[in-house]
Amino acid sequence: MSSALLQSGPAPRKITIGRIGLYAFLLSMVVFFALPLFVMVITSLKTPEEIRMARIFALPAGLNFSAWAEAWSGACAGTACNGVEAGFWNSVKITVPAVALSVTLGALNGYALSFWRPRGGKILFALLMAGALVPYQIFLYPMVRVLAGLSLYNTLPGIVLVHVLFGLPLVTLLFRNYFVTLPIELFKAARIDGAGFWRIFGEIMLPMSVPMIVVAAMLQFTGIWNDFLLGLVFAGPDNLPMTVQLNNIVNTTTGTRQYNVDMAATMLTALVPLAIYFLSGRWFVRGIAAGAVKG
Amino acid sequence: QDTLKAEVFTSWTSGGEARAVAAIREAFETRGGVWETSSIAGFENANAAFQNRVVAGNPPTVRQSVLGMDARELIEMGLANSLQAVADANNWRDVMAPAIYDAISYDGEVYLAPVGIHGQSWMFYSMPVFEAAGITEAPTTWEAFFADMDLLKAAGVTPIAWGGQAWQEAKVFNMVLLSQVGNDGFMKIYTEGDEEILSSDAIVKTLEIFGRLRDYVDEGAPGRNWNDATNMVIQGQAGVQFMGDWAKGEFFAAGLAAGTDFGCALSPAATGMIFIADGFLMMKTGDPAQDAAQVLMAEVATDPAVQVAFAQAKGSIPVRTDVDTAALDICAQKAMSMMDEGLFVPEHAITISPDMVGQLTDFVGDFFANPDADPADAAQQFADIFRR
Amino acid sequence: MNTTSPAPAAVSVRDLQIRYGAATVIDGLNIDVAAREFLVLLGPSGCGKSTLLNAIAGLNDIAGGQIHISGKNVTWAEPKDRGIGMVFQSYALYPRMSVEKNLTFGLRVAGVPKDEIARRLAHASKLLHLDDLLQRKPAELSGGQRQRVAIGRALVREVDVFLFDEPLSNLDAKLRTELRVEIKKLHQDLGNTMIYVTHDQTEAMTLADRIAIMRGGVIQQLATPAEVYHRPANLFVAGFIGAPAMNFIPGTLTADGAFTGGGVVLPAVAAGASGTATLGIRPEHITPVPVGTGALRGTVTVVEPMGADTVVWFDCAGQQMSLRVMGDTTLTPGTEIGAAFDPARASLFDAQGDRI
Amino acid sequence: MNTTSPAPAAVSVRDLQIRYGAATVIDGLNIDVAAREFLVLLGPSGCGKSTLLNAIAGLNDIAGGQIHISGKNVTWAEPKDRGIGMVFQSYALYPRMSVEKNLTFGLRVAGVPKDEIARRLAHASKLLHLDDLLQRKPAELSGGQRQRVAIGRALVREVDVFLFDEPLSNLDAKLRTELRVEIKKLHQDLGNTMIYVTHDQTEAMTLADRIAIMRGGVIQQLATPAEVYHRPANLFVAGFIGAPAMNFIPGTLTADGAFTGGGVVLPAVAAGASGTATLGIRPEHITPVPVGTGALRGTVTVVEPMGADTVVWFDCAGQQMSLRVMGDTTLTPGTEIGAAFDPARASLFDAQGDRI
Amino acid sequence: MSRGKWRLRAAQLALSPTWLTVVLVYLGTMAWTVTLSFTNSRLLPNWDFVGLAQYARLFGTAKWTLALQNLVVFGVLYVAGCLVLGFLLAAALDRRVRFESAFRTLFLYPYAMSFVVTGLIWQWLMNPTLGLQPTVQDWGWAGFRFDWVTSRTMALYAVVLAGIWQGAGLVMVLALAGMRGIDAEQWRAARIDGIPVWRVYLSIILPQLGPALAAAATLLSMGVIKTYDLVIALTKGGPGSATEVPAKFIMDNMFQRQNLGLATAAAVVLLLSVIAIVVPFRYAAYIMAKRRAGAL
Ligand SMILES: Nc1ncnc2c1ncn2[C@@H]1O[C@H](COP(=O)(O)OP(=O)(O)OP(=O)(O)O)[C@@H](O)[C@H]1O
Ligand SMILES: Nc1ncnc2c1ncn2[C@@H]1O[C@H](COP(=O)(O)OP(=O)(O)OP(=O)(O)O)[C@@H](O)[C@H]1O
Ligand SMILES: [Mg+2]
Ligand SMILES: [Mg+2]
Repeated sequence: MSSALLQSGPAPRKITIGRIGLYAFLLSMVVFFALPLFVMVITSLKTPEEIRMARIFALPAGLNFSAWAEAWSGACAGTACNGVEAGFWNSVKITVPAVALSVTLGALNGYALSFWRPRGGKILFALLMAGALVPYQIFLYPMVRVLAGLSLYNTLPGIVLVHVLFGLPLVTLLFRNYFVTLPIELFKAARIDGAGFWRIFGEIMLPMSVPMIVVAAMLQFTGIWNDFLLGLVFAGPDNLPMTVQLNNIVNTTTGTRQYNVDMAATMLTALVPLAIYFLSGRWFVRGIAAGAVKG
Repeated sequence: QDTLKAEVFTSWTSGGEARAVAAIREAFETRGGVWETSSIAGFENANAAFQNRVVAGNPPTVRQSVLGMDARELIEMGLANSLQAVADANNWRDVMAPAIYDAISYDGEVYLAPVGIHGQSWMFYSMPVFEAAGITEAPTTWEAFFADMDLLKAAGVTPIAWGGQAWQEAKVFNMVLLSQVGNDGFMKIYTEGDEEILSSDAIVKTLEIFGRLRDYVDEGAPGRNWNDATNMVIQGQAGVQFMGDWAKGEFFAAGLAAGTDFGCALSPAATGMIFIADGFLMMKTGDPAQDAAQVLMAEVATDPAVQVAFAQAKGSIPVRTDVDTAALDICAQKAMSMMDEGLFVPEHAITISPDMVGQLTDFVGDFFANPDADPADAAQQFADIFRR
Repeated sequence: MNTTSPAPAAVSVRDLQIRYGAATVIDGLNIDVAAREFLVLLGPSGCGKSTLLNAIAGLNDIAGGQIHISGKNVTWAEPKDRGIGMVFQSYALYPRMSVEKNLTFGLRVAGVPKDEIARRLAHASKLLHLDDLLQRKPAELSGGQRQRVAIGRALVREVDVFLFDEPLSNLDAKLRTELRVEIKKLHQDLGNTMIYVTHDQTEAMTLADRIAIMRGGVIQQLATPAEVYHRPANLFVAGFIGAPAMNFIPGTLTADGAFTGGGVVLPAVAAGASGTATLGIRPEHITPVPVGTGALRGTVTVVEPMGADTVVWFDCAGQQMSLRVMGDTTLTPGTEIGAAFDPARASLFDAQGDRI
Repeated sequence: MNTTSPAPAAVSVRDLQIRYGAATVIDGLNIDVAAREFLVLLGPSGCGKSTLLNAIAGLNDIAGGQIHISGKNVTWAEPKDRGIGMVFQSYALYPRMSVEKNLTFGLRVAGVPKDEIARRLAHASKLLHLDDLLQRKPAELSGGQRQRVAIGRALVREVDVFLFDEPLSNLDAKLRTELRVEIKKLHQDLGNTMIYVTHDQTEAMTLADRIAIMRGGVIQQLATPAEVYHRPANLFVAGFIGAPAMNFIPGTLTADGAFTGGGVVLPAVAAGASGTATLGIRPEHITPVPVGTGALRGTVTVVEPMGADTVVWFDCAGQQMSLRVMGDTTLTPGTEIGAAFDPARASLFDAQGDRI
Repeated sequence: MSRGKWRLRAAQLALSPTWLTVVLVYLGTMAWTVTLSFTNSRLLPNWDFVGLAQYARLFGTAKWTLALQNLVVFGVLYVAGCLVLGFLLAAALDRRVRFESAFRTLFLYPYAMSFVVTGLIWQWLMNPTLGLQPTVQDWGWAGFRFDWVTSRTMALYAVVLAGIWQGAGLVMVLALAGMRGIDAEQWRAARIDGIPVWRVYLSIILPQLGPALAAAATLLSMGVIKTYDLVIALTKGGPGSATEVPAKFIMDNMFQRQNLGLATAAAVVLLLSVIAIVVPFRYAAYIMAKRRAGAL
C-alpha cells in the first residue's frame, strides 16, 4: 500500500559528477604512471626493425622474448658478452645479507634508543640523521681507505658493510619512530618479569615490529638493489651488481642501439624490486599505517 | 712460477673499441699472459672506480690512459712503473713520431706504452646522402660547407649528425678553431695560453662559425652519444658527422666501405690534424709477477703486427712509423701521410690539465646550448680559461 | 639507618626524591605500607601516583631516598629482584604470545623448573578462571579477560607485594564494578600487600584499607576510607572525595570560634582560630525542609534522579549546592526550598584549607 | 499516510531498516520524539545506538523506512539540511582550527553574513563560557572545554534538534558529573529536542525525560527514568539499569500465582501465570536484619563503603547478592546475616523474561 | 653505587656499532673532507694547504652557482610536486574507490625503480625524435611538443617530472595512512556542518597531515641533495649546464677533472647549506612540540 507513501524525496543518486571526475582523475593518473612501464615492456618485446619505425606505443607484432634472453645472458659490454645474469646473482649476494643486517641493526638501534634511552642517545640519533643528508660522493675516498685497511675493499663483505652503514640512518629512524609509539608499559612489564636487554628485544619487541620490518626491508631492498655508485666503487670487479652491468650494456652500443635489449635489461634489473612491490605492496602500506614514518 | 697476469682497466666497451682491445689481448695471451678485463662504461664511472682502487692501494695492473696530462699526477706521485727500459730495448725513440715520444715521456722518462693515435679533425659524410642532395665533393671551406648543409636541409635530411655532449662539441669547436688560427696558433693557445691570439678576432670568428652549426642540428641532438650520431649517418638520416676516427669503426661494423659508402674528409679549412693518443699506464702493484706482465704488455701493445690490427679495428693509426700501412683503410693512410708531413697537432687533453679540459668543455657546451650567446662575450670567457 | 626497622612494614619508602630532567616530581616522600594491607594511592591526573609506583617497582631512577620491601633495602635492585608483581593500566600483555606464554614468560626467563611453572600456571589460571583462554592471543580477549591475564602474570610470580596502576580504568563501568569486587576478594584470599593506583574515588573507597590521597607529589592524607570521607584533612581532600562533591560555604570565624557565612551561623565550632574559613557539608547530610526552616535556603535548579537516590541541585545565595535524598523526590526545578544539616557531620577548614 | 501526522513529534522514525553489508543492524524500528523532549538512547555497546543516531543525522545510508524531522520528510536529505546539530564522543573538533574557527567554519562555508556569524558566536560562547578560549587550538583545551566547544558547534547552527553521541564518555568521572548537570541546564534553557546516546546509566537516569533502552537494534522499553528503574519491562532492562545490578532470584510460579525460589515464598503475586520465573530486588530495597528474620539469609563476602552509602555483598544459597545501606555499616566479611525486602517494590519476570 | 650505568651497558653495547659508524664514517669523513677542502689536492689527496683558495674559486665558478640554483629549483618543485600529487592521489583513493589496492600499487611501483631506470625511460619518452612527441604528431596533432629533455629551458622540469613520477607514490602511501588515521567523526561533523568534500580535505584533513607530509618531505629531501643518477641518466647535466646539480659537480671534479680540493670544498658548502636549512627547521619543530606539550 505504501510504496507511494514511502517514496518521498529524491533517492540519492549513486553516480554523481564528482564521482565521474574522481575516476577520470584516477584513470589519467594510471596513464601517467603506467605509461613508462608499458613502453618498456612492449619495446623489450619488439624486433629492432619495429623499433626503427619509431612508434613507441605500437604493440609488438608478436611476443618476442629474444631480447630478454639476450639481455639476461648474451648482451655485450666490451669484450664480455654475459648479459646481466652474473650481476643479478651478485646483486642477490649483496642485497640479501645487507638488508638482513641493516634491518637487524636498525631495529636494535631503534629499540635501544627508544626504550633504554642511554646516555648520548639523542646525540647519536641526531648525528645519524645528519649523516643521512650528506652526499655519498664525499664518503668514497675515506671509506675506501678504511675498508682497504680492513682488507675488505673490493670484497663481498666490504660492499655489504658499506650498504649496512649507509642504510642505518633510515632504518634506525623507522624503528625508533615505531617503538616510541608502543606503550612503555610493555617494556616495564618485561623488566619486572626479569627479561634483559636482548631478551626483551628478541622475544617481545621484534615479534611486535613485523609491519615495520616489512617496511624497512622493502625500503632497504630497493635502495640497495638500485644502488649504482657504491657498487661501482666498493664491490670490486668480481662482485659488480646488476646496475653496474646494466650501465655497461645500456651505455655501450655497437652500431644500432638495441633498444629492445636495453629495455629488457632495464626491466630485468628492476624486476625484483618491482615484484616485491607488486606482491607485498599491501604489507608496505600496512606497515606505514602502523606508524613507520612519522614527523 | 707466477703467471703473467694482468688486470686491464679500460673504458673501451663499444664494438670497435672492444675488438681493438681483443687484438692486444690475443697477442698477449699467445705470449703467455693471462688477461683479465675490468671495463666500466662511461669515463666518469670508470674514473671513479679506478681512482678509488688507487686510493685503496689496490690498483689494476694496466690502466688505459690518454697520453699527456691525464696521467701526470699518478706518475708524479710515484704510482706508476717506468717503461724506460722497455722503450730503450725496443728502440721506441726511433720508431715513433717525436710528438708521440714526447707525449709518453714525463720529465725525460717514458711511462706510457702508446697503443693508438686518433686523428680527430674528421668530417665523415654519407656519400649516398650527399649524392641525393646533389653534392659532389666534400666542402673545404666553411662557406661551402654551410651551402652544402642548406642543400641537405632542403633534401629533408638532418644536415649534421650532432652528438650533443659537451666533450664531443669541444672537439668540433677545436676543428673550427684550428681552421681559424692555424696549427701554430692552436699550439700556442693550448700550450702557452698565448694572450695575443686569445684576444684576436679569430676566436670571435671561430665562435661565430661554431654557433652557426646550431642551425643544422636536429632537436634530438642534446645528450646524444657519438655512436648514435654515427648511426644516423650510417642510416642515411643525416649528412655529416664531425668526429674522431674511432667513428670509422662504427661504419665498418655496419659493413660500409670508406670512399664508396662514406667519405672521410678533413673538417673544412683544416690546416692540420688534431690528434689524441691512448696508451697503457703501468700501475705500481708491488707484485713482481704483475710487473713482469706489464713489461710483456708494453711490448705486445707496441708490436708492429698488433699495432696494425689494433688500428684497423679501432679506426686509429699506429703509433709506430715503421709499420706496413697497406692493410689500413684510405682514411688512416691519409692521416699517416699527414703525420709524416708533421701536420699533427695535439689535442687540448694532451697539453692542458684535466681541470682546464673540464672548463673548456663546460664553456663549449654552454655556448652551443645557448643560441643567444654572443660570440664576442664568449671569446672573453674562452680566453679567461687560460688566464687563471 | 636510624629509620630502618622495617620489619612490620611490607613496603617502606623513605625521603623519596624523583626528578624528570629538571623538574622534581616527588620531593621527600615517606610512606609505610603494612604487610597484607591494601593501600590505594588516589589523586588527580599528574599528581605523581604512577611515578611513585614505578619507583617502588624499580622502573624509575630515583634521585634520593630509599625503598625497602619486605625488610630488604631494594633501592638499587633490579625490578625482578624486588619481590613485586605489577599490573598496568594498558594491561601491557605481550601481544605476540598466547595467554599461557604471557603468564609464564617471567618464570621461563628466571629458569624456574618446568613442573613448578606448570603448578603456578594451574593455580593462577584456576583462581582467575583463565583455563579456557590459555591458548588465545591477547587480541582475542575481551577487556576484562585481558585484565585478568595481567593480574595472573603478577600472580604467578608468587610475590608478597602487588602493584596496580589503574588496572580498571580502561574498562567500562559495569565491568569495572565487577572486577573491583573480584580484586577485593582476591586480596582477601591471598592476603598479600597491595598498592593500588587509581583516580577513581569509588574504587579507592571500596577497595582500600587505607587511602593515600596525593596532590603534586605530596601525600595529603593517609587514612582509612571512612576517615578520609568523613574527616577530610583539608579542603583538597574534602573536594576530591565524594560525588557529587562536598558543598563548601565560605565564611569567617569570629574570635569566639563561631562560623558565619552564606547565611549560616554556627556558634563555637572552633575555639582559638579566627579569620576566613570554609564550611563543608556532604550532599547526603543536607535535608530539604520547608522554606524558612533550616539553616539554608535556595531555588532548585536541576533534579537528577539516580534510581536509588536523587541529587537535587539548588542555588543558594548564588552558589550551586547539592543535596541527596533516598529514592525519588517531588522537587522540581524552580521550587524554593529550605535546607537543614547536622553541624556535627560538617567539616570546617581554616584559611589555609586545613581541617580545624 | 495514516501514521504521518508528525506535527507534535520533533523527530519521528518509521520502520527504519539499516544494513551494513549483509548484516541488518536495525530492522523496522519506530520511535517518536516529542518537541522539547530529552530522549536518551541507552544500551550496551554494539546495540545500534550510534547507528540509529547517525541515521537520524543522515550520516548513514538507510535501507528502508522514513525519517521526519520537524514535520519534514528528510529521509534523503543531506545532513546539513535536516535542521540538526550533533555532538560526538571524540568531540571531532577540527584540530588545526582555533575554537572560534571551529565554531564558525560551517557558517562561513554556508555563506552566513558576517554579523550574523558574530552574533551566534557571541551567543554560544557566552552560554558555554568559551569567551576566553576562542583563540586556542583544541589541543590546548582540557577535555571538558573541548566538549563545550563541540556543543557550541552544534549550538551556532541554531537548530531544533540536538543529537549527542556519548558526549561525556571520554571524560573522567568528576568532569562527567559536572558536565552532565551543565547539559541538563542547557536543555532547560534552550528547550530544544535532544536525543542523547550513552551507555552510562547514571547519565541516562539523570538527564532523560524518557529513556529508550536498546538491545540488538530493538527498543526494549521506552519510558521515564523512574518507570524504567522501578518497573523494568523485562529482565534485560532490569539487569541493565541500576548499580549494583538488581538481584535476581530464580524460582517458579505455582498455579495459584505464588512465587517460590531461593528460600523465598511470595504468595499470590501473579495471577494466571505459571512456570519458571525470576524475582528481582534492587539492593537498596534489601535491609540487613538479624539472622533468622527476613526472607533471605547469607554470609557477607565483601563490604564496599562508598562514603554516602555502603554496598554489602553476601552469599545467599550460592548466589552473590548485594544490598545497600546508607552511611557506614558494621558488617564485616564472614558475618551471617538475614535480609528483608518489601515485595511491593520487587519485580517479577516470567520465563520469557518479561515483566509480570 | 654506580647503579643505572651497568643496567644500560647492554644498550650501549648494542649501539656501539652505530657509534663506531657515526664517529669513524660520518664524523671522520666530514673532518677529512673539510681538511681536504683547504688543500690543492687534484687527482689524489695531498696535504698541500692553500687556505680558502678552493672556496674562493668555487664561488667564482658559474657552474657551481648554477648547480646550487638548479638544486633549489629542482628540490622545491620535486618535493612540492610529490607532496601535491601524492596528496591528491591519496585523497582520491580515500574516497572509497573500487580497485583501490590496484590503483595504489600502480601509483607506488615507480618508487621501486632506481633513478637510473627512471631517468632512462623518461629520457626516451621525452626525446623529441623517439618518444611521445613524434607519436602524437603522427596521430595528427602536428603542433604537439614534448621535448623537455633537449630544451635548455625545460630540461630541469623534465628532471622534476621524472622525479615526481618516481616519488609521488610514497607520499600517497604516507598521506593515505594519515588520512585513514583521522577520526571518522570529523568527517561526520563536517557533513553536519555542510562542508563540501574538497573543502574538508583542504581545510581540515590537510592541516592534520602535517607530520605525515613532513616525514615524506624529509625522506624526499634526503634524496634531493644526493640527486645524481637521475640527472645523469636523463640529461647528463645538459643541455649545456641546464641541469647541472651539486652532486654531479662534485663527482665531475673529483673523478673527471682531477680537482679533489674543489670537489671537497663544494661538498662542504653543500653540507653547510643543508645544515643551515635543516637545523632551524628541526629546532622550530622541537620548540613547537615543547610548547604543545607544555600547553596541556
Ligand atoms: N617520562 C617523564 N618525563 C617527564 N615528566 C614526566 C614523565 N612521566 C611523568 N612526568 C610528569 O610527572 C608528573 C607525575 O606523573 P605521573 O605519571 O606519576 O602522574 P599520575 O598521577 O600517574 O597521573 P595519571 O593519573 O594521569 O596517570 C606529571 O606532571 C608528569 O607530567
Ligand atoms: N561501518 C560498519 N560496518 C559494519 N558493521 C558496523 C559498522 N558500524 C557499526 N557496525 C555494527 O553495527 C552494530 C551497531 O553498532 P553501533 O555503532 O550503532 O553500536 P553502539 O550501540 O553505538 O555501540 P557503542 O556503545 O560501542 O558505541 C554493531 O554490531 C557493529 O558491529
Ligand atoms: Mg599514572
Ligand atoms: Mg556508538
